[in-house]
Amino acid sequence: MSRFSPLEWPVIRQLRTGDRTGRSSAVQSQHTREITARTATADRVVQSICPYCAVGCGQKVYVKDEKVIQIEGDPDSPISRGRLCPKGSASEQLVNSPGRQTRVLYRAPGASDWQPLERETAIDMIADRFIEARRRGWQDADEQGRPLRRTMGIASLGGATLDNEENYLIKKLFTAAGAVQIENQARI
Amino acid sequence: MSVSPYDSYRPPEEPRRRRRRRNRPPGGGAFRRGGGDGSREVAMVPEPEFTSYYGRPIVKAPPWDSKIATYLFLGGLSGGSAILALGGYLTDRSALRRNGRLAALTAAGLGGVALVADLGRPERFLHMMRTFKPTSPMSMGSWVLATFSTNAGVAAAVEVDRMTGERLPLGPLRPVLHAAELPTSVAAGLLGAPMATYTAMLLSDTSVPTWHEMHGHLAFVFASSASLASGGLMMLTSPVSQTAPARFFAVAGVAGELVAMRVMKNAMDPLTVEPLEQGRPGTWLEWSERLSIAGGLGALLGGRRRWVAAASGAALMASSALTRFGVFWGGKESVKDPKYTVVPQRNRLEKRRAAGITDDSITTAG
Amino acid sequence: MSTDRMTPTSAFADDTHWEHPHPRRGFFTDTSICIGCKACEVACKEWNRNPVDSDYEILGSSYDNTGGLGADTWRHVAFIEQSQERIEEARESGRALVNLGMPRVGPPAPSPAPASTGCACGPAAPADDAAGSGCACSGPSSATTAPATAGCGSADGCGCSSGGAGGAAAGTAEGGSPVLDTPDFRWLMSSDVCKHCTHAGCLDVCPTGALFRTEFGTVVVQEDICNGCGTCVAGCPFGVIERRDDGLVEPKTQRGTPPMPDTVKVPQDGIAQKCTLCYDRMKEDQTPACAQACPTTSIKYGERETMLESAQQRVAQLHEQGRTEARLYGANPKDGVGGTGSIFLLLDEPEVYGLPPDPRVPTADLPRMYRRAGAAVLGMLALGAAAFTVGDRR
Amino acid sequence: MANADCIVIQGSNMAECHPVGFQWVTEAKARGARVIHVDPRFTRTSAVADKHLPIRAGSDIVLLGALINHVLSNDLWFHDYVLHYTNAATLISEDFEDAEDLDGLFSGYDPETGTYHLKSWGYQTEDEGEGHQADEQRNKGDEERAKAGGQQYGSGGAPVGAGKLVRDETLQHPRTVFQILKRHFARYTPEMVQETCGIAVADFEYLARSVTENSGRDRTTCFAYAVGWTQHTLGAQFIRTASILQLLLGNMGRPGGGIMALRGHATIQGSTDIPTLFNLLPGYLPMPSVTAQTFDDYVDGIRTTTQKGYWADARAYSVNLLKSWWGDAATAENDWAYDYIPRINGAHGTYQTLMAMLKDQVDGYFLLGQNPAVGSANGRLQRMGMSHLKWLVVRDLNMIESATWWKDGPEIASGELKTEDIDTEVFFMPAATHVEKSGSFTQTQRLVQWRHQAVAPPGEAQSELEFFYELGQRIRARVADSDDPRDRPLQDLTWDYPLTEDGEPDAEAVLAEINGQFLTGPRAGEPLSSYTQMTDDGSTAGGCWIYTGIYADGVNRAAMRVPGQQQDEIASQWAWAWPANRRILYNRASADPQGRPWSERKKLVWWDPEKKTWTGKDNPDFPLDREPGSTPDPQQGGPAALAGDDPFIMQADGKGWLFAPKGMMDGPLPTHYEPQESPVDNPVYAQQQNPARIMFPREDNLSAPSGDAPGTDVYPFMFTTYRLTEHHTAGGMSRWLPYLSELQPEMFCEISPELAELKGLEPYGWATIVSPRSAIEVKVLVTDRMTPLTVGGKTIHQIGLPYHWGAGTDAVVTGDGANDLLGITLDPNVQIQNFKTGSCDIRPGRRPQGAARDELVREYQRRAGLTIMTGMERITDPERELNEDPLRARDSGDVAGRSTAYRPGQDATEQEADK
Repeated sequence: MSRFSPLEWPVIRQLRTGDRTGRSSAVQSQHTREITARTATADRVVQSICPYCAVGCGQKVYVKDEKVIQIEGDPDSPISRGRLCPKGSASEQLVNSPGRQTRVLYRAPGASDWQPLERETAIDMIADRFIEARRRGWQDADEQGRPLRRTMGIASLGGATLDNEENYLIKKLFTAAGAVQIENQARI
Repeated sequence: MSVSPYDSYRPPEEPRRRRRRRNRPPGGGAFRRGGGDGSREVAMVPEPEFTSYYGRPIVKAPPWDSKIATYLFLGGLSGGSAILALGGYLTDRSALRRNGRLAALTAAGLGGVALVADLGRPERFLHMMRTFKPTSPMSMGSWVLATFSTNAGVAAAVEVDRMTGERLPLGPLRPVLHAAELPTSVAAGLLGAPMATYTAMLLSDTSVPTWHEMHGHLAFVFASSASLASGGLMMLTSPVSQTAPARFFAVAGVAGELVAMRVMKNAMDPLTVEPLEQGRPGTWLEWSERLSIAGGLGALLGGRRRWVAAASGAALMASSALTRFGVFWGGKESVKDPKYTVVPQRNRLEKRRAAGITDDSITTAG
Repeated sequence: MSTDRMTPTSAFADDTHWEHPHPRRGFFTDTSICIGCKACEVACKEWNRNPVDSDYEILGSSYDNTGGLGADTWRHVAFIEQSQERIEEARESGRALVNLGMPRVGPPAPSPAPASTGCACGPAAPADDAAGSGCACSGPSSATTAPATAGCGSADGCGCSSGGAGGAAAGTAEGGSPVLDTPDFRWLMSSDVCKHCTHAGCLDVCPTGALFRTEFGTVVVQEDICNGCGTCVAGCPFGVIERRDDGLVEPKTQRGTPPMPDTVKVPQDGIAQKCTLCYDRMKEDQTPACAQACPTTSIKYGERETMLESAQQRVAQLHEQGRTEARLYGANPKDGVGGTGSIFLLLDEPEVYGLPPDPRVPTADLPRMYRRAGAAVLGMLALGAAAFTVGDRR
Repeated sequence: MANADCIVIQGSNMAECHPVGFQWVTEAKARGARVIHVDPRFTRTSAVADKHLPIRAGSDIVLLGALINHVLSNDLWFHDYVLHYTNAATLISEDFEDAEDLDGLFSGYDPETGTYHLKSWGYQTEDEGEGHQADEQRNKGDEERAKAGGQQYGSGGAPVGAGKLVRDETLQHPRTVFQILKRHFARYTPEMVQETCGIAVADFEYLARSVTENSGRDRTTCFAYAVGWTQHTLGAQFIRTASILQLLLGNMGRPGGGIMALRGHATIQGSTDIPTLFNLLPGYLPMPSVTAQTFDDYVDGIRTTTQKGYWADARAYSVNLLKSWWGDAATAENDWAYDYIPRINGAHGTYQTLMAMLKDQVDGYFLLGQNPAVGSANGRLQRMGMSHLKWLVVRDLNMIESATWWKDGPEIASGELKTEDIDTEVFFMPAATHVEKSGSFTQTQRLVQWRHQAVAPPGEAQSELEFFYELGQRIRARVADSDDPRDRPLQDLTWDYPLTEDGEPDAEAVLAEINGQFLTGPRAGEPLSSYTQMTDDGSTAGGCWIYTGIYADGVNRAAMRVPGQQQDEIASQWAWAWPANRRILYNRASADPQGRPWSERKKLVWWDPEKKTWTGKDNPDFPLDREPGSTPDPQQGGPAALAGDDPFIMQADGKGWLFAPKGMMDGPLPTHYEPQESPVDNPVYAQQQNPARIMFPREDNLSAPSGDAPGTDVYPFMFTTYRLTEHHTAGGMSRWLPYLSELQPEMFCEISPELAELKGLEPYGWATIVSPRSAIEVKVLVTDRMTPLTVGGKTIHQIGLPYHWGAGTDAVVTGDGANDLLGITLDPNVQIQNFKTGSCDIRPGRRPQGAARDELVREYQRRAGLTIMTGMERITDPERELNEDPLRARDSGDVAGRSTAYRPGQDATEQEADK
């Protein structure tokens, strides 16, 4: 009602146009006329794959101002033909979830709560502990003297939601470090 | 639900954020309903059998509360008062005229405030004037209310000016205002009737089962109720010497309402009458009837005695308010149980099928 | 004021006036292939940024924990568990429908062509294809039994005449009898949505013009116009539209943590809300979010005429298989709301799904109300006149 | 799948867990296919299936075995297919004794270690004459492999003896696989199905009819399974049974046939191809064991040079991997840096690691997008294990229960643990979501699909790629100056990856390394385009041979996205499938022995006699120029040895295995055993449970007694755990999302009206479920979808429990975790735990809180008289089962693994020490 023009008053439009009962074009507001789908005004569309189950449904990720504004099924995918399950449909919320953590947190021994930590510091601390645990858990040979050259001080669990490339680096690094206790959801 | 011996050891739970979720009775499976929950008063009709979706309502009640019920009453009161004010004006009953005009404006004003306050977005109340929609009683009512209030306002302003000895700072407008007294009084009087009755359309042009079933007769009930309320108000406020027409108006209203209510209930699907006859709405309507008979008799027999007139007037106003509240809340009750939606619809469908009309069902085999 | 002007007649264009109207759009929700995954609910909420509609408690209605359609839930999946007895009844009531002189199909045809012929249609249909996949097969008998009143060109659209699908699923693949044994139990799932009625109660009673009929024949609330009077809520015969009474649109959590600062906030509290059939997407020629997501094409979207044809073919196919419980809801232009934009294929009586069995747009009775109200107005005025003439003498 | 004529979904709730995959079922059904769902519960899958058969959880082998019996005894098998494409005609060693003869055990069982000697299960070979096993040499690596589990063999299957195998094409010889199969499954009758599974004879006949009528030249039947099969102590054997049936019916390698695994994580396939698993290296190469001290030993353990098929080139694959990892430091002289790889000497799976944690043997633990406090069996033990760590790194999107157990876990509530006493340091590192990093996922049908990065991760979130790259940099920097030989592998590691504009390592460069490249020669630096280009002389390198070709010509094939609408149904231009972009494995079997399609309707690949090549809709999974009738000398080994009718090119004999001479740890043929906890005695054999299962007898991992043993009535009901459409595994990606949380907000159980009546449970009220491990509270859904079954004359009530909820405070919705109820018992082949069944009691009302909760559990344990020995017997009835000297094969040196499992006496004392 801010830019009120008498001619645009729907009552007048009712009389001017054929929409006498005021149930369609005569009552449409400027705002409504200008509605567009946010997918149509996105800066870019990126093709992706749903992160939930192993069907591998195609997703289209719409980005505006470097924010994900919509994720929906990719009709081009011969696997999913544009369809998504409820989880896949919720993946925009997964990305923009109100509960998502974006800070590195640290809990000291015996502490009752988290404290924030710089990411660089955290990785350094983890690297130090990695070296130390590797040393402490090192086994050169088994009881029969056969070489093992491994460490049992470090273990890892996870991977089925990670990328192949990530798993590759994880396996490569752990193996080179002599850590063997690496597992993922495939066995859970 | 607490059946474990350990339950008593549990600390009180943190209160979960509660959000009012309307229309959610405790459910238990898609049950076949065998009717009421047993606590109800005697049912008027044999309880129907049908399968509902977990007993959940099918239609939704409008998000209106007692403010709207109050408005129903005030609108009637206001419209009726305007008619009496016009009569008083034309027949030179100054107290009737004055009180009628003031009552018409005050009631319309308060009613308008109640209406706006009930909006989800009160700041957008002017949007009501955005369009003129004959299909929408709310739209038509808004136009009626707006025009009526304007006219009643002018008439009341003249009255106030007169009461204050023309001391209002009106300047050159005073002659204009006073010249407008006749046309605005007539307009307000004539619009008073639609003002009092359009709310019947507002209620019955809905899918609320009980309200919709009333659509043939509710206007008469509301018009009568408005008559007896405004008559009652005048009996209460004006000297008996001037209130003979008001008493007539009120007594006729009482008679009209008694008849209209009977006729209306008979015309409705029996099941949809049920919410009007049980629970609080039932009590209210019962008392409404008692009060209106008492008030009517009082007006008829003792209307010339001041205190009887005043008491009868008050009774009549209370009766009218109870009528509106009863009808309003009775309708709101009727959406809570899906049977009020389903059974009348099935009945009418069966009736049409029995009459050989089989091509207008929403459910088709192909 | 004649009925015709008060409420639109069967010709849809009657309550609309557009310079450039589009063919009417609609849904066909085939509940017989719904798997109850609720992708539609989530996709809808995500697209429209609707708030969560829940106290995070089990509602006590099988797997349904959102209860029903409302201001925040525009697609709702119903779950109904039924015993054998009830299935028999549904089959019987469906048969009764067939036997009425209504739009109908013939009795189950004897098993048609051998199943091995395969079916040429369906498989490659993309998700946004109006007809969807797999539903376009119908037996040879459907052409002759297409509904007479429904206005569908009965012969066209039946591109595929193989009955293989029907025969194989019903009895044995090799021409067995289509007589079905009734399962002990079934679990119905159905995704409900705004019906986008031909005669829309909400639209008719809206005083501000916030609700309007779009150029696509759908019914949409304009969020900048609605003042939340709530009349439409009572106007809807299906209980779809509702006033949103709380807050902004970002999904709530119980933890009270502030929402992500970048979440778009659209102040839509206090106004009426319902399915828009994704008006914004439709403008860009995109499929509505729910139909786009639906994994099994239980929700199909397209021009309403096409939807109607699909629906009729599908119900004919099911009837051929002996599944007489199948019926359409909203396909009949002569019903109380003039037919719906969203057509459903149901497997039991509508009220089982929480749908009204004989909905009627309230404004259908508006002429009568006007007449009665007019009489009451005149009566009241006459009474007033009498009061000051006759009544005065007393 | 859309091409199938009959689809049997068993052990999977496909419509719920894979709704989008289910569209193909819907489509097949619309085309006329029959869909049958076999599951303990009537689920959303059952709702749209043609028929639902309720089955007792864990009895699947009996049902499938009965189908096999039905097919064999009614001569319904696909003769041409079985004869040519399977090992039906092959003769088995005469030492072999079947479970039929030993009442539940196969020959070669060692009751002391609980493992089998595999020797007697071998093929009989011609050169060494009857009565001898094939090639002792090949068996050397078996011991460790047995310990590590059969999954090591991956897609390759196990090596079998080379040499000419003895076949009897008439299938009449009593020691042919066919006859053994016939005898083995004779016991599995429809009546046995009724007795064991609770499925009526008429229903079984319906299933049998549907499957057999829809198999053959013209028609195919497809089986779909998921964790309902794998998460059992018999998991791998369930799948084997279905494979046998599908081979007999000729449904393998053909359109609309096969056995479809439905997996629950985006790249759970990828994470075994390029494994984060203890026993595998990329490409299903086994992790070297302590016995394989030299590279030659290692390679010989994988293959024989004379075996048929592509595994024969395992040496080249291994060299390429080592070259990729250690580059120039890997030379022929140092065995390609083989010694840089640590050795395993047993199972080091997550549950063994857990036991090590509890003994304070593990200092540091990385949790990468995994929530074991909720998602792993015996949740309490998981949390207790973590409290023994020195440090824990949790990388996730949300503050999952595995990151907060030290402050809001159930053990804090019960007082078992006190926050201030827990010395574990916890690092929570926010992870990047799938749209915040580039990379590839491998979906369940081996299709590798690339995701492009859409936005940068918010705040301090980062991808695993970046994190591990940086961690690697810093670790390497810390050991850079070391002269300790143990640091050499880190020093020599190839760890230089180009960075993107944002400073993250370039995932595509990692993919290129996985794909491999020429190191020397004229094409040096060029990407490999096929694993056949890999050499064992160090001139090529490639990180995962099965993925070679994904980066052929320097093009990221995983990112190929020609819209599906513009392609045929195989859609080979969408992403890339390993191996060699092949969409249906073993598709040679879709043509008859002469190379013609079995039928027009089911045509996929065929031999083009004009052009002398294999061709078709899919990329043929066979040497392209191998004529159908050719019979090369098997001694050649490798792909060259494949005969024209050896479609199963990864198996050592080119045939589909009806009988598995190698590779399975618990029997060459599937055999029904009861689950670890069962209300009935095994109706089929005297042996109650899988004798080779892996157990962890501990005070905090007790088992309920089975069958008629005393105490069974304390835990009279069975529970089975499962997922819902609305949530994702342990909830880390769903319980934090309001839209998903509202759809299934509370932990519940599903029970039949009969059980509700029996126990006085109120619909939608609370109930407490007590198992020997824990007690949890749930809301009660009373539904006809749960049916009590009559098994062994008893009425068996099953309780369904979704497992998505966990106790914490951060998620939108929380609840008790179903996995807390489970004990840990593992399948010996793949070390996957039994998730699907357990014994419990159910009672009305909420559970007690705090210490009283443990007291309730202990009260039940006392009443049932549980000890750590309960249910831990390996041999149920030694007198009936071990009718001969059990150790007779012991001297052969061919011992199948000594697992970390329980051995009487020894671990019991360890157990004491633990307390």
